[in-house]
Amino acid sequence: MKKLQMKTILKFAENNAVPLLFLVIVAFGIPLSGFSMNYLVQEIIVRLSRNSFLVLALLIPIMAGMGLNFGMVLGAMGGQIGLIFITNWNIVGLPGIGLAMIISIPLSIILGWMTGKILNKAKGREMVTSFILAFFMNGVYQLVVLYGMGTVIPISNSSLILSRGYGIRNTVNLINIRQTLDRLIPLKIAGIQVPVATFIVIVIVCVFIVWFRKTKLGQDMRAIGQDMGVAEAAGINVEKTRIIAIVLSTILAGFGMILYLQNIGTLNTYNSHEQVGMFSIAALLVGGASVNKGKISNVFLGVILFHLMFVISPMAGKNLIGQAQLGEFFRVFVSYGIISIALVLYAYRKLRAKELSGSALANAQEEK
Amino acid sequence: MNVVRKIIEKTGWPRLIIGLFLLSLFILAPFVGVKISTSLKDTVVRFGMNGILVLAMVPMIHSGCGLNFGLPLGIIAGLLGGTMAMELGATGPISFFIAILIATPFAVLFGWGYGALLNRVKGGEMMIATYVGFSSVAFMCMMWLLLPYKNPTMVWGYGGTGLRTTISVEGYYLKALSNFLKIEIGGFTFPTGMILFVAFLCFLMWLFLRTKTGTAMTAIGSNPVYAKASGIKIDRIRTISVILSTWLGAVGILIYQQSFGFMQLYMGPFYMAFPAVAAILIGGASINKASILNVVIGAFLFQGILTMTPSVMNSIIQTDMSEVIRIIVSNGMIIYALTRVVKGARK
Amino acid sequence: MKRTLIRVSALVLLLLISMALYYSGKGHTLLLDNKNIEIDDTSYKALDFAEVTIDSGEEQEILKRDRLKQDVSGQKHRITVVYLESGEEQTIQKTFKIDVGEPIYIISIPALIADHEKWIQVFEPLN
Amino acid sequence: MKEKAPLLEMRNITKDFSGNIVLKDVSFSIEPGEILGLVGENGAGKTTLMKILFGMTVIHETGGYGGEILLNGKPVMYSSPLEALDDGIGMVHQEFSLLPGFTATENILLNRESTKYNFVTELFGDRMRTLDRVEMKERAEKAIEKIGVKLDEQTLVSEMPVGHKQFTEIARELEKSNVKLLVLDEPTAVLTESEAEILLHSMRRLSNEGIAIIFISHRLQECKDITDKILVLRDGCIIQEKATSEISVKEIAQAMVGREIKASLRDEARDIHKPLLNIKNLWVDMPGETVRDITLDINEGEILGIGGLAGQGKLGIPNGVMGLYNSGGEVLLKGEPIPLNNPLYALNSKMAFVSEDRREVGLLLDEPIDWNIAFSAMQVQNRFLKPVFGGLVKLRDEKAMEEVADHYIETLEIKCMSSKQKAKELSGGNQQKVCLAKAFTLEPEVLFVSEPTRGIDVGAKKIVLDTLKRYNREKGTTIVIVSSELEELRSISDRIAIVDDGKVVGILPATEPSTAFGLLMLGTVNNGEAAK
Repeated sequence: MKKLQMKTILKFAENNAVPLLFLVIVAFGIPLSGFSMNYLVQEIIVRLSRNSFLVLALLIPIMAGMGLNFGMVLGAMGGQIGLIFITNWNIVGLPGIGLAMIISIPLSIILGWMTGKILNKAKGREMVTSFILAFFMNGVYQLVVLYGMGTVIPISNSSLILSRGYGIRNTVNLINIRQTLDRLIPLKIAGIQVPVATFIVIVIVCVFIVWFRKTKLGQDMRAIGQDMGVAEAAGINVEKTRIIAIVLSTILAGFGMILYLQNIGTLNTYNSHEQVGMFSIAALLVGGASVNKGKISNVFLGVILFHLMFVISPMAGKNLIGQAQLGEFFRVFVSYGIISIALVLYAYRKLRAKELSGSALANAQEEK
Repeated sequence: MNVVRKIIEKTGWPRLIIGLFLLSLFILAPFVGVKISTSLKDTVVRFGMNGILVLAMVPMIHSGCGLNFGLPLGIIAGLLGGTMAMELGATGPISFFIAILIATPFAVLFGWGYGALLNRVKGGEMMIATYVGFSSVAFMCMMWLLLPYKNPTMVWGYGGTGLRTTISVEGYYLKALSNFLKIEIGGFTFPTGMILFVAFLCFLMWLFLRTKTGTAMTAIGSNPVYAKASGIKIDRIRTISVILSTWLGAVGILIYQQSFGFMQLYMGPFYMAFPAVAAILIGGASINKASILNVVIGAFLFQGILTMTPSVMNSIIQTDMSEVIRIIVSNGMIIYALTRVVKGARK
Repeated sequence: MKRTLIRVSALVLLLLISMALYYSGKGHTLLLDNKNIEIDDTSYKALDFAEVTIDSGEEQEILKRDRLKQDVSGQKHRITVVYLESGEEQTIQKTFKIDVGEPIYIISIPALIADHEKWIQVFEPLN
Repeated sequence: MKEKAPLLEMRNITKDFSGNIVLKDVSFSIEPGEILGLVGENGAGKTTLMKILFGMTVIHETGGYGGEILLNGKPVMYSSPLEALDDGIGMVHQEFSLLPGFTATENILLNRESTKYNFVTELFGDRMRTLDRVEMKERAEKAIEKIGVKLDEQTLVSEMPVGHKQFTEIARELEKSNVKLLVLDEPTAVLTESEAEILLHSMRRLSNEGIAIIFISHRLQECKDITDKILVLRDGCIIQEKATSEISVKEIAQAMVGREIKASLRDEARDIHKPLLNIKNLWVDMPGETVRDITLDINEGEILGIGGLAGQGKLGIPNGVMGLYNSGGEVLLKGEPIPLNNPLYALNSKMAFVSEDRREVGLLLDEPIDWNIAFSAMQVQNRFLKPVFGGLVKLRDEKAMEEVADHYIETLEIKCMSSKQKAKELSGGNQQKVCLAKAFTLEPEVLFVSEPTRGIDVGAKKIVLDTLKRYNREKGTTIVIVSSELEELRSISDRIAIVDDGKVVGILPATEPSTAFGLLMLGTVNNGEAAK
C-alpha cells in the first residue's frame, strides 16, 4: 500500500518536474529577494492580467499538433499596428482598445493564413519554421512601420513620426488607452489592486477555448494533432484545419498583445513583439505544458511561477552576489533553458517511443 | 524555354532573386556615385571575416544534423580561447594561435556534449540547436560576470570583476592574419593572410570530406539507414561532425575578431548563427547537401549584399534600409530552404 | 442564403461597431477660457470666478484670465457652469456637438453665459 | 431487366504498373448478404484489386485501370476512398487507422460526429457546431452491438487490447448508415483464437442483415468455415471461383500456389552438409515482420531459400542477423558467435546483405552509382582509398571506384548513362542490380538477398537470379535468398525453409512439389489436418 503511494508520488513528480523545479527556485528566491508578500502578490496579479491572454493564444496550435507557435509574434505585430492606428487617430479609452482589436483581426487573418500555408509545406518542422518566419516577418514589419508609415500609409499625428518625416518613433506613448481596461472596474482588496475587467476578458477567452474544444472543428484539430494520416483518411481537410488553427492563434495573440500593451502603457515599436513569443512560450512550458500537450491550468500556473522568478531574480542576484545584472542574466538563461529542455524532452520521448516497442519482444523471449 | 525553367527550378526563386538583386546593385552603383572597387574590397574583407563561420555549417549538414543554429556554442569556445589567451598575457600575432589552441579543447568538449544531445533528438535537431545556442549564450553571460579574469584591458574598470561587453584586441591579435603578406592598393589593404587562412581551412575541409570518415558523413546525410546497413556507427560520425562544426565556429569567431578589432561578449554571439546559415543557403546548399563551393559563393553573395545595400540604397533614397533588407533576405532564404521537400532523404 | 445574409449583416455590424467606436472614442481637447473676449464687436467680460463641469466629470474652478484644458472623447457633450451673478449663484447648462475632424475647440465662458452663439469655436493655433 | 443486378460487380479488371501486369481480366460479383473469401499469395493482386475498388490515389497516379465496376448495376468510378464510403462500401485495413488518444466512440464516429446547432455556425460555418456526446454514445453503442461484442465505448484506444482495436475499426465501418459492403483485410491476423471466433460470429450476423462482406485472409480454415464463395487469385488472374461447399482447404491451397515449373529448368539437387552459419532462437523486432523464435542451420556453399507469407517474419531474419533491427538470440558463423545489433561486425565477418527496401536501405539515392557500389567496401574493408601527402591521409580513390562501378555496369547490364549518374534516376531493376553490385564488391562468404525481384521487370528478374546462381557456383558463396515468390525460390535454391508466425515451420528440398510448401505456408500442417 505504502509502496503504491510512493509510486504515485514519484509519477506525479516525474510528470510535473518542470513546475516543481520552478517552485523550488521560487521558494529559495523569495526570501533572498527580500520582497514583501504584498508586493509580490500585487506583481503576480498585474502579470497574470498582462500575460495570460498571450499565453492562452498558444493552446490551439498545440491542440492541432503543430507544436509551440513561435509565429505568434506575427499576431503581436498585427496588434501593434492596430495600436499605432488608434493612437494616430487619437481614439481614447475602451473604444480605442476595441477599435485596435478590430483592426488587428484582418491583419492577423492574413498573417496567420500565410503562416499556415508555409507551415503546411514544412510538416514536421513547424516550430523551427515558424521561429524563422517570425524573424522574417519582423523585417517586413519594419519595412512597413519604419518606411511605409508616413509615406504610403498616411500618419497625421506628428508626435508618432520620426523627426526625418516618416516612420514611427521607437516608442509610442499609449497614454490614451493606458490601463483603461484594467481600471474599468476598480477593486482593491487589502491594498492590492485587481484589474477585474481584464480578468473578465481572460475568463471569456478561457470559456471560448473550452467551448471550442467541444466543437466539431476542435474535435478535428485534436484528431489531426494525434495522427494527420488517420484524420486525412477519415475525410478531414487537414491542411485547411491547420491553417485555421494558426489563424485563430494569431488573432488571439493580436488581442493578447493589445491587452499587454494597454497595461504597460508604452509601445516599443520595434522591440515589444520580439520578446513576447519567447516569454509566453517559456511561461506555458514552466506551467507544465509540453510541445504536444497544453491545458488552461498550465497557462495560469506557468504565468505565476515564471513571472515570480522574473520579478525576484534581479534582487535575489543582488543580495546573493551583489550584482543585480547576474539575476537578469539568470532569468534570460532560465527562459531559454526551459524552452530547450522542453524541446529536448519532447524529441527524446518521441524517439524513445519508437525504440521501446522492441523491448516487449525481448521480454516475451526471455520469459520462455 | 524548358531549359530556362529547369535552371530556375534548380536554382530556386529566392536564390535567383537575391542574385539579380545583387547584380542590379552592382549595375546601379556607378550611376549613384558608389565606387564598385571600394565595395568589392569591403566585400573581400567581410568574406574573409565570415567565411569560416559559414564553413562551420558544412560538416553538420553533411552528417544530416541540419543547419547548425547552435553555432554560438562554437563561438563561445572561441571567446573563451581569446579571453584566456589575453589573460595569460600572450600578445602580438602569436596570441591568435594561442587563442585557437586554448579554444580547441573547449570546442571539442562543447561539441561532444552538443553532439551527444543531438543524437538523442534525431529529427528535431534544428529547433533544439537554436535553443542550445541561445541558452549557452545566456549561461555564458553569467559566467563572463563571474569568472575570475584579471587582465585590466578586459575587466570593467570600476567593479574590478566581470568582463566588459566589448574588448579591444589591439596589442593582442588585431590583424594577426590580415596583416600577413598584406597588399596595399590605393589605401586599401588586401588581407592576404586572412584570405589564405580561410582558403587553407576550406581546403582541409575539402580533403576531410574525401576521407573515409568524410565519405561516411556524406552518406549519413544522404541516407542514414543505408549508412547504418554499411556498418557505420552513425552517432559517432555525427558527433565528430558536430565537434568539427563547433571548432570551426571557434576559429571563425577569432578570425572575425582579428579583422574587426573587437571581441563582443555577453549577448554578442546571440544571433551570429543566422547570417552564416543564410549565407550557405544562398550559396546553393540545402538542409542536407552542401559543398565548399556553396560556402564560397554564399559567403561572397551574402556579404556582397550586406556591403552594397547600405551604400547604394543610401545614395538612391537617402535612407539606410540595409538592416531591413538583411533581415528579409537572410530569413527568407532560410524559410525557403525549410519548406523545400527533401526527396529521397529521411522522412 | 440565410447564412450569407447573416454573415453579411454581421460584417456590416462589425463595421458599424468600429465606426461607433471611432466616433465615441475620438479624443478632443476643449480649452476653457475665462478671459475678456470680443466677438462680432461685442465684448464680454471675464468672470471673477466660476465652476465648470464637462459631462459628468469633476468640478473645476476657473479664475479670471484662466485657461483650462480638458480632454474628452466623443462628440456630444454637456457643459455646466456655476457662477455668481450679483451675489447669487447661477447655473447654466448647455449641450453641444463638436466635429469629429477637429481635435481642439475653445470655449469662452463669458460668451457662454451671455449666450452668444459663437461661444464655442474651433481652435486655430497661431502660426 | 431480366434479373436483379448483383450488389457489386467488377468486370474485366486489368491493371499494370508501368508495364508490369498485376491484374488480368478479373471479373466477379457479390450479392447482398454474401460473404466472399478472397485468397491468394502475396503479390497475387488482392490488394491492388481492392485499391481499384476504392479508387485509391495510387491507382490514378499510375494510369488508372481497365474494365468497369458496377454497383447495383450502375457503373461507378471512385476518385477517392471517401466517395466509395459515401456509396456504402467500407474497408477495414490491416494496419489500424485509429487515433490512440481518442475513445472508442470518438474513433467510431471520426469525422461523422453528431453535432448540435448553435448560433456561431451561422457566422463561421458548420464546423462550429458542438458535439452531441449523448447521441454519439448511443450511436457508438449501437454500432458495437451490431458486431455483438462487449466493448466499453469510453475506453481510449491506446488502452485497448489488440482485438478491441479491430472491433472498434469494424464498428466504425458499420456505423456508416448506408453500409452495404464491407471489405475486411486480414481481420483475424492479429486476434487471439477466441477473439477471432467472436469476429467470425459477428460476420455471420452482418451477412444475415444483408451486408455483403469481402473477406481477405490467409487462414484458409476460416475462409472455409465462413464464406459462401471463394475466389482464388494467382498472378493477377482468377484461378478458381467456387462455392465454398464444393472445395476443400487442400484444393484452395493448391490453387493458390499452383504453377509447377518444368523440371528441366531446375538444376540437379546438390547434397551439401557442412554447416556454416547457425542461427539459434533468434528474435527480431522488425515492424510488420516480427521474428519470434528461429533456429536455422545454413550449409557452406548452398543456396537456401526462405519463403513464407508476408508479415510472417521471413524478412526479419536477414535484417536481424545483419543488425539492422533490434534482435536477440544466438548466431554462430563457423562456430564463432556473431554479436547481434552490430552491422559492422556482421559485415566484417564477411557477410553481406541486399535489403528488400531498395530506396530506404539499399541505396544512396542522391549519390552516383559508383558511390553506391563502393561505399560499403570502403567503410568496412578500407578499400577504394589512396594515400596522399606521403601516407598522411587517405582519400577516396575516385578512379578505383569508377573502375569497379564500370565493371559491374558491364557484367550486370546496368542501364545508365555513366557511373556518375545518380541512383535515383535509375529504374527499379537497375537499382536492384546496383544493390547486388554493392554486396558483390564486399566479396562476402555469406550473402543474404531479400526480395531481389520485387517490383522489377521480367528481364531484370532473370539477370538478377542468374547472377546470384553464377556467383554461388563460381565463387562458392553461400546465399540465403528470401522471397515471397515460391517458384523463384524453387528455381534457384537447394533447400527452402518456410517461415510462419515468426518460426520455421519446415525445411524441404527445393524439389518437393509446390503443394507441400503451400500447405506449410498456410499453417494447415499444424492446425488444419482436418482439411484432408
